[in-house]
Amino acid sequence: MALKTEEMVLNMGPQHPSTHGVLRLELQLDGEIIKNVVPHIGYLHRCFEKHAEAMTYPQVIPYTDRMDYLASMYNEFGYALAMERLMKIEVPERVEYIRVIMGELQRIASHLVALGTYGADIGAFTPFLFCFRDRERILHLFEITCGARLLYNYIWIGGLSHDLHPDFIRLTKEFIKDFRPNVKELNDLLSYNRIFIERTANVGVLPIETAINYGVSGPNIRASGMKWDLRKDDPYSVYHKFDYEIPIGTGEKGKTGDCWDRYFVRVKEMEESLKIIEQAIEQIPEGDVTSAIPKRVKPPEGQIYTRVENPRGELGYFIISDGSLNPARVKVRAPSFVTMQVFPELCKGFMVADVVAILGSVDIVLGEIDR
Amino acid sequence: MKTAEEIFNQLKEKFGNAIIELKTDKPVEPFIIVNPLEVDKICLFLRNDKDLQFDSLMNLSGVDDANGEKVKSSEGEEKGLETIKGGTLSVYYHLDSTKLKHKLTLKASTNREKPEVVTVTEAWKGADWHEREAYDMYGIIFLNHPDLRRILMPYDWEFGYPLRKDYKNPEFYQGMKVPY
Amino acid sequence: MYDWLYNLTGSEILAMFIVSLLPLFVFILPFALFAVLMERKVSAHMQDRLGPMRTGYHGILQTIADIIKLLQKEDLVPTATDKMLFNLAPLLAFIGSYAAFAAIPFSGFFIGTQIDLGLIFIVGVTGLVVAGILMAGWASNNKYSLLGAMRAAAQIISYEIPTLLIILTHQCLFVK
Amino acid sequence: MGLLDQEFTESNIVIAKTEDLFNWARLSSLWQVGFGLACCAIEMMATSASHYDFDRFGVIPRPSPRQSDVIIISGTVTLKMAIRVKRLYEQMPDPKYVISMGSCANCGGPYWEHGYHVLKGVDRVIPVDVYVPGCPPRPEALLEGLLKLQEKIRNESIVKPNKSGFVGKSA
Repeated sequence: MALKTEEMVLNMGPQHPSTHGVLRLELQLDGEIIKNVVPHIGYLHRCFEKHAEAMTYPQVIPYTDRMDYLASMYNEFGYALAMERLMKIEVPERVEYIRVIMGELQRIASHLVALGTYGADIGAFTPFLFCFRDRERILHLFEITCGARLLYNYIWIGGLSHDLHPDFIRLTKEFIKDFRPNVKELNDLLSYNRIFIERTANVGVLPIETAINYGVSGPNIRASGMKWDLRKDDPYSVYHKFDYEIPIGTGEKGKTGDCWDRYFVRVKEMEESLKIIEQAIEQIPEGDVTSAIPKRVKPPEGQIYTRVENPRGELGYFIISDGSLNPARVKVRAPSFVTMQVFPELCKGFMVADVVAILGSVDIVLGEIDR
Repeated sequence: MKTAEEIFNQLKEKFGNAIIELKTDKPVEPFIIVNPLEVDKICLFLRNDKDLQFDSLMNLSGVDDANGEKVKSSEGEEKGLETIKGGTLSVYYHLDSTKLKHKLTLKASTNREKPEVVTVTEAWKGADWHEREAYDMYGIIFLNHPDLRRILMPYDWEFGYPLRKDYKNPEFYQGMKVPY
Repeated sequence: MYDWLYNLTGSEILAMFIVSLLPLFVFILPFALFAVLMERKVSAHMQDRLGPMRTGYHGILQTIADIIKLLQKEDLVPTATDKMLFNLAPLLAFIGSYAAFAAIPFSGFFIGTQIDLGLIFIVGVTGLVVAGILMAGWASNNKYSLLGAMRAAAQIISYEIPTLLIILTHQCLFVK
Repeated sequence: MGLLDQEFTESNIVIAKTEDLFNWARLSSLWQVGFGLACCAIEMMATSASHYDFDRFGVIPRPSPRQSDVIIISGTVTLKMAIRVKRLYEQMPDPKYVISMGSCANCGGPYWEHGYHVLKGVDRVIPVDVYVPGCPPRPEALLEGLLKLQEKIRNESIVKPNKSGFVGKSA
């Protein structure tokens, strides 16, 4: 008589050391193999869209910061870009350069958190602290410019709140000089570590067709081998003035599109961002950053959808204005929301411990998923 | 690389009256108004057609157009509660073709009392959660959707749909005071 | 040691009692205190930070503070658990690890038991720890602890087999 | 005065009453539940990283509430999450403390007016010992909050069982 076995449903609850925030995963287990994962989200739903309809246009910017709190500079960048296209505002050249510098610094800081917590999820606790030590230097750069460490309200519609700090350029150059050997140190410590490769190679492979069908974007789709980066494919701001490559997953340690590839694409992206910042610092023009900021933001009636390359993927703003001071509707297309949708596809057939590895590799932020 | 007019004409002679009109008056992006009960066939065609190839759904958002007339309810303890009668709730689809590099926006609007739109999940599986969120926030029912239930709000939230313009906060939820 | 204590105290039971407690209080507990503190301080310095600094000079009394705090903690026994097994499990885990010291000589003439099957005794007794862990997982009547206990037991057993092989080779080579 | 006298005037361990000993032990090894909600959790992680080390005060993040003494509510408590936060608080063994970090946990923060899904302050669900203002509070502010909590524990007394947190205006 065959042994009667039954599926066990296990809750990887809203409080779990490695769910990167408040996400509940309902794992349907057969022994230790995962049959299916049902994500439950909404534990951090902070009603951003309701606030956006109640606030005036410039007041919405601090709320965009709090959506993806690891890359808030880029959230503001997307929102300001959408508004400037809607109101046809011409932004001075210096503002564009500063926005690119700040955006790329924020990309490095966000990737550092992603890689650090990913190492901690797999069990290596020391890289987490090395990554945070480098991130503190970037936060110091942000702090001397706009006064805040994490949520800045720095990029306004039509310009910036403050100009760069006098010795911002010197400190950034020092940071770049010190940071390059640290990336190599992180590689030796974690990327080529035997146990790390064992845990992440050939785990959670994301094929390209499912990725496109689900609308995945950012490092996750580049790791699957598709060269898709909005900075090059849907250019905005002054990104066309710099030369940098788009790193894609090559399946060095296992199949392309596995956890190791997603991790390693982020490491290479940090180096590319360093290149962009270096070139941007050389070519930065002079000018007044607050000249094009309109006194009263009152866009014409209409709608616009704009997307930017957030460190996590394609961040889209769909703004409908009915000609009044408050937006009629602001819908945000969050990259982590879409990545979380494809997550059950990645986990089928793997062990419980691999769910932690896959969740760390797709790098989601709950503030952005639940908005 | 096709513009919105060419796509509109191509869709018009293929689907006839399911495609209602092309709006280009308001700034920035033109959009095509489609019949909400035939959106799935249109989207499948848009995805599979050789020279359109809209293979990725960028964004699907529910919108409360709030174009009904405002009615002040005067009876009982809900005095002065402003509800909107009539008017439409609409769903915007932003499509993008990664291969041919062109974009398209569709709009499907349904009436406010019984909002029903057909689901497009078999064209793009990515639409599943977006539609659940539109249902959760606006109450738009997506016909033959795999599992249509609330996604962001608690599953037992029976105080209506929060993002509608005439939404009212409940006083208590499971023993916790909601308003400030 | 034993006869010196016997002359001192005059009664066999008291002397035997003190002899069996000596290794615990002289070596094992102080070493545990020291090891935990060292692990926290050294791993902190490895991670470019300072580790406990506020208790005593440079955090020396940190483990003592931890222990006194843990003594004050409430002993939570969930209602749906099998009480007897739940309380027995940690005991078994401690017995398993502490009984192994009986067969280890602390000095030329000071040893717990003079049995010549010492090695097998040690390996056998440490097997109790696995039983303790599984008992804890099963007694708390909870999916997560059951899964956790099974994975912990699997890990311990998978390490035990290589250690046994090493002990076996060691025995075959060096037995006189 | 001599080294020895100076040594004794401070209330060090030798002459302190047992109460001070227990309080000193309890306050110098506060184990925190490794549990973060939103942006404040990132600042809490930065506090436990090497630049502003939490471990200097004996605070280690513990994965489960069963082994921890202080729970730092770092982030926005939504209605859906409030039920879980309450259960987490109840699962912690007894001498337990709560630090409410960030204005979202204190009073709903920037979401107080239109946040239909946000709980306006975690003290509506669990008793809070120390409120840390800021959005997000700087790591130094969180450290100062921890020192405030340590001060509070230092003055606690075993004799009369002090309710370890005042019950806020609960619903």
